[in-house]
Amino acid sequence: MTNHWNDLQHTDCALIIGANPAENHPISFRWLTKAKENGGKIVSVDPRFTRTSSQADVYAALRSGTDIPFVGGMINYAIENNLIHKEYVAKYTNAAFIVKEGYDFKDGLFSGYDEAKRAYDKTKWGIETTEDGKPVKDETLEHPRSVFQLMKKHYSRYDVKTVTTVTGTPEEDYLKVCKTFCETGKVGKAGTILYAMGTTQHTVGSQNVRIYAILQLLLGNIGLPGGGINAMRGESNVQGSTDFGLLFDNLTGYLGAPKASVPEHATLKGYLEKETPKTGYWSNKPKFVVSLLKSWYGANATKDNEFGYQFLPKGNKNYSHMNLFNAMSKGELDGAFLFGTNPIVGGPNAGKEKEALGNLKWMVAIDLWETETSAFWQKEAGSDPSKINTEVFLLPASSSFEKEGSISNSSRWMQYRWKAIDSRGEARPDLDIIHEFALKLKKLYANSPKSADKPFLALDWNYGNGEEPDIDLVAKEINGYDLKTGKLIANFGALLDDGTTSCGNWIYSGFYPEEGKNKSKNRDNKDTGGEHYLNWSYAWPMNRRILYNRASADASGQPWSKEKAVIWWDAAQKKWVGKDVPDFKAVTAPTEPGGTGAFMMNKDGVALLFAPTLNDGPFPEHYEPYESPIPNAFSAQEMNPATVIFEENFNKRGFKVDYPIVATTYRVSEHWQSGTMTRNQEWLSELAGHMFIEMSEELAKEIGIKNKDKVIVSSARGEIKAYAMVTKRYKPFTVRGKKVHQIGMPWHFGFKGFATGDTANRLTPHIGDANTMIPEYKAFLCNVRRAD
Amino acid sequence: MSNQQKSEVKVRRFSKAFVWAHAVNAISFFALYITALPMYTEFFNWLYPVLGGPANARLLHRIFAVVFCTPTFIWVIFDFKGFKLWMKELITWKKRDIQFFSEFVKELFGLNFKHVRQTFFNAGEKINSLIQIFTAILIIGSGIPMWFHEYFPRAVVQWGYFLHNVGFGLSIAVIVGHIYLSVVHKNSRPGYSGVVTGKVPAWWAKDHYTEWYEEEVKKGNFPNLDDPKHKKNKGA
Amino acid sequence: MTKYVKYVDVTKCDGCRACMVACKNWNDLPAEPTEFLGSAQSHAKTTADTWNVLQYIEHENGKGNLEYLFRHSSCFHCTDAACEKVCPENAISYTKYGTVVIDQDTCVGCGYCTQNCPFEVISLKEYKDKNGKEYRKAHKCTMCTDRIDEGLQPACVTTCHTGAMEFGDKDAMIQKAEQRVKEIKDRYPNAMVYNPQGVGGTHSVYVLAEKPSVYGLPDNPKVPTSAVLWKDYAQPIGKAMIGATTMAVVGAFVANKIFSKKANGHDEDGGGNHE
Amino acid sequence: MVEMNLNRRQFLKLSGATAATLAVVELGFNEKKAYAKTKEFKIAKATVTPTICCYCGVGCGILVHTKNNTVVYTEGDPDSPINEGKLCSKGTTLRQLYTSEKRLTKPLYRAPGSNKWEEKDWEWMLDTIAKRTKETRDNSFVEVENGVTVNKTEKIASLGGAALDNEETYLLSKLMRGLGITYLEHQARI
Repeated sequence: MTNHWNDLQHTDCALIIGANPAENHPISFRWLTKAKENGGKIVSVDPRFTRTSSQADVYAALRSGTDIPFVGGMINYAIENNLIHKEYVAKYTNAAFIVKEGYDFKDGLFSGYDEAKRAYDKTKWGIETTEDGKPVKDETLEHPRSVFQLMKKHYSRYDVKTVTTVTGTPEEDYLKVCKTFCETGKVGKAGTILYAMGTTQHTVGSQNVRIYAILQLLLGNIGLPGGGINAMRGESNVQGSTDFGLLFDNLTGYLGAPKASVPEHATLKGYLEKETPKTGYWSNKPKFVVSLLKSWYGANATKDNEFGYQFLPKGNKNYSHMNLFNAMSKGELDGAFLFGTNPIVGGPNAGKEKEALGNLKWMVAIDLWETETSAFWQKEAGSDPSKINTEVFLLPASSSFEKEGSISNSSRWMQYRWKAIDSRGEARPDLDIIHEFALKLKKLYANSPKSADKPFLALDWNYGNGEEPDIDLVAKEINGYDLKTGKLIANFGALLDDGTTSCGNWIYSGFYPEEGKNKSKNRDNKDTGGEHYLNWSYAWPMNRRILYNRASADASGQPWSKEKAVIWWDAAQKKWVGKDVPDFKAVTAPTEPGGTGAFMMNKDGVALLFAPTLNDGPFPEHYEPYESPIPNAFSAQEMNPATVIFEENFNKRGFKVDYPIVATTYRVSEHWQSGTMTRNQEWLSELAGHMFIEMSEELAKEIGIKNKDKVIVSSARGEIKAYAMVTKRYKPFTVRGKKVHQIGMPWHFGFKGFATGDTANRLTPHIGDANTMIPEYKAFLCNVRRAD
Repeated sequence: MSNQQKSEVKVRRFSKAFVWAHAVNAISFFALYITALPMYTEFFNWLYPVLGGPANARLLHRIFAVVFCTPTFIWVIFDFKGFKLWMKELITWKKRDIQFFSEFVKELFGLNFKHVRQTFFNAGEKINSLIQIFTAILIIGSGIPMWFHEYFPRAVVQWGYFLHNVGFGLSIAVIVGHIYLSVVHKNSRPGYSGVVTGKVPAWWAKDHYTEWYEEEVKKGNFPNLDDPKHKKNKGA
Repeated sequence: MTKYVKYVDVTKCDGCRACMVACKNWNDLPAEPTEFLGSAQSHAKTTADTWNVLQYIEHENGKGNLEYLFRHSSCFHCTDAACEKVCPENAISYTKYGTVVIDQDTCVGCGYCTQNCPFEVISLKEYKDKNGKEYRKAHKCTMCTDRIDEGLQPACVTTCHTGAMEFGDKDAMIQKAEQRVKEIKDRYPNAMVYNPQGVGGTHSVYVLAEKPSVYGLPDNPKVPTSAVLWKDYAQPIGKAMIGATTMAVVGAFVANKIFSKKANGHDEDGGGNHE
Repeated sequence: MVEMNLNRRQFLKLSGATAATLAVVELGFNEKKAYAKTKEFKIAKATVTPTICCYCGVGCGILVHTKNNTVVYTEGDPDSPINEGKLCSKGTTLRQLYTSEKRLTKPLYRAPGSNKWEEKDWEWMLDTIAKRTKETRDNSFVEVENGVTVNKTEKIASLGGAALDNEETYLLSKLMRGLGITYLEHQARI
């Protein structure tokens, strides 16, 4: 989230798309309800009329997988009706940049496409630069090769008619959405876009988010209170765990993991040169990388050994979730650790993922419960135990209040949890488990002369002498030290690339600036202005609550409007002041070079309308899902041309003839993710105890199903049984003149716990976004019949 | 003037079946009464522990409720004739029945009265029977939806409570009188043996149910008390 | 003593059901097996172990637009409570706050309250004592009277995040409800305050988006006439009748003694001068 | 830890009393024990500890009331500006995370081909896991690939961690990368 939960109350219009916060992030509705009381509007866009829709002023249905046409049409509407915030666009985005000749877009393909590789040559999407490397600009936005003109042209194809025939949205509803939301383009108004997995879990997931961002930038909504683009995180610390590098491609703090496939990465020097931009805040990257290496390898990280850079593993491919299971199914993996995760309920094509687990020699599951995954070898799972040779270790873990530590919410607020009670039974905190496991390994490897063991032996592991690690030492290591003085470092601004500072995660640096001052423990809830509560917890980076808040002021440093003021330049004090920590160098005057670079993390200090960095094109373009009931109306490219397609046997593809119904998955309020945490509790199981399929009355009638009947839903991957929930809240779509039905189902269920049911992910495909490889759970084809 | 002398001759007034039916009716009624009493008025809450707690009281009440439904069947099955006679009597009303009441009040309070000629049942008993039949129907009829409320509309159940209560109030009032007359009041006391053994003193039967008695005499079933050999102490 | 009202604005409710579990959590109520009801709703109505149930209603309004309506349903805490009236044990009583509570020690599980509540919110639960003997108790929402005693609001209100529920001074809450109905009339033309006078007003006052019948609520609930006749007439009259008959019998007994003395020498059998 | 205690004391001062004081202000009265009660007030004498909800990313504050070594109640933390004492259904039931009979209380081991779990002690479990890890790592470790130092093993995967604390994710990331593991993923991807 660029903004934060409390800030939602300041919005003039919240566009909720690809999310259902009333059900999945209920407390957000405390602030959205406040926004409504303040006169704000809520717009809900969803294939299904949800509880969020019930609270909305405007509701519009769209067929799953059509966000880009929907929002692309809004961009076109805003431009055509002159509703954009032109000055903001000209100053704070790359709209004025001139795209190099050679960029082209034809019939769904951008220039530089290599069909064999299913990949683009992104250099074909370059920006014209001056001799000193600065981008060439036309702030009138008139240049035909300016980003703005190219974008305008690109989205001129997304007219209301075409859009609504693709999305299936009634035109009247669509125009209401356009009108209501685009009003926030006015100065003094701010609109926010709230999204979640309904947006990202598509083959075009990243571009879905991109197109929201483009709309928000055009309307001048980023950096403002009540504005921004806000991804609502589904897990309590999925923000933190991502920040801390639990994805194959990122070390902590979004520092890219070195790759064997990039020749420059062979050395630290090469890696830093390749990955560090000349301008923008990321130009400080070497300081962060070296400080991280110092945290990890301590005294073993020296200037002479590239600060231990070579100890880091270098991969040569994409190791993301689906690839991981694909490799597992081929028997390429021997062991696996699962920390509180349940992929055979939560993973795509879960039936295949379950089978893949049987190829492991050993598996360690650390959890509060016996999950479907840790029990994959049991009869209940449909397995024959005698044929599965996987050794399974199941370790009981403590719950969140049986231990202490911090987590980071969607707003990036790092909040501390104190220990309320000793762990249940023999359960232990994950921290203790990881620590003791590390110590045991250290012992096993101790004094090994093998060079292969050197990287592990070099790993600095000093968290106290007891079996239980001293969590405070971990926290301090994350914040970082000035190694010359041994004192905690004030913040990442003080980090250096010469090995004299350490920092476990640079974006968090500053939360523990001196002994005894762990700011994640801050509990002063007085409003410090603008409902930002700066003394409650700590928000990375630098305790900032609204990212890009420099953009809330105009180029001269004054707020665009009084109503939406956040920070401003105080000429007398010669610094930026206001209600939030400035997302800017506090003393850089607007008139100084870079004084208007509101998006300082980016190379040129501007936000990217045209993003030559993504794998599937600089502008979001509509492609149909992997499984779609209808040909693409915008081009001859049916699906995202840059998406990796897995081999057929692991991932069968379904077609309209056999599977004419669009399906999507979602969550219910009472269950959480794969359901292990909630289906093992009686009260929540009581509230939502049954797996169901939601369908329209029209579809039910067509296939002869009554409410509460048992039905079988099948896809090319498998089939499941569930209750039919026949509802008025689903309506068939008219797409390109044809009736298209959609159904929806929760994906929480499995065979363990109090509330059990079939697993929706047995139906979902192993196909993902072209950039992130997030699976396309939200739009696939299926069929429904009565279960007899 | 001793009763002993009077009781010498006994005649059969009720069949065994009736005696049983009456006993079952009486016992179950009182059992029902006692098991419900603590709910009817808090004054009797001390009965709960006696009855083994509310749940037990409820259980007993239900057992006796079933028992309470049986007397009619006992009578009908084992003494249909008697039952038929009763039914017939209940629908036969004559002038003398009305006369009965004015005399009855006098009798009740021990004043001078004269016996009005009555058939097998006197008018008082007939009224008693009628009210008891009525209240039994009321109580049973309302008790069923109270017990099996899940099969009845709520309104029926709700009215059931009311009717059960009304039936109960009425019946207890009548029964208090009935018992008084049968076991306490000196004039009717002699007839008490009728519901225990089925037999009553002949002289008493003759006084109270003259018409019936004479008919039985005619049939040759009963001794003629006016016959001198029987007339010993009678008269003033 | 100030009376309190739980104000429920269903138009602000987003159906999260925190109220349902907050109730269970505070009152230590166990979960019960639930059947699939064809909607998100978990229980058809309140039960002895589930004192409030969130209703989910799909309703097409007059304009043919779909409304997805929610309602937190639980005890209304009537000013004239049928349950209180019919309870034979006086186990149900009004507190000084206006709430209606069942004293679990006194309750005998007769079920009269469950059958007479116009809102059908009371239920019996069967228990087994340590000897394995079964017994029953009637249960319903207590409005967390134990919490009110300590200066806390009911658990359901405390947890409600949208402000759909508030707890406070009766008059203020009723006023708030009336004001709120005015505000939402545009969106919900049938909106109304539900504070039925047939039961003397309630201590859970609702702002409804639609007519009561849409929520399965009675338009004009009242203490059942049968209960009034029963408790206000039949029972007192019945008691009086028992009294009267008993008095008559006692009178008769005494009179007999007196008259039999006076008439000493007379034929005890009464007038022998018959015929 | 002194600091934690300080913190907790501060918390109690700020909000332990709060629940009561707040409500008193709201209701306008503070009649203590107006009438005799048969039961002790449920959360009387309980220890109150603030935590953050373990479910979605909103980050609501929750108070955990513990007494007699169990969790007797959980409710929204009125001090948290995020939720101001309010919670959804999941947050409200946090208590059952502790009390659920389904909680794992002992380490369990399933031998190859077996159809059942066996209880094992921690020591054995961690020792065995460490052994397996070493074996697999040692058998599969690649130091150099095409002339580039890569120091990796592609035979071990680590999945999950979105529900762990920051400190835990940090150590997990550090340990797994320290071992050379490249298949390192968690729920953010799915």
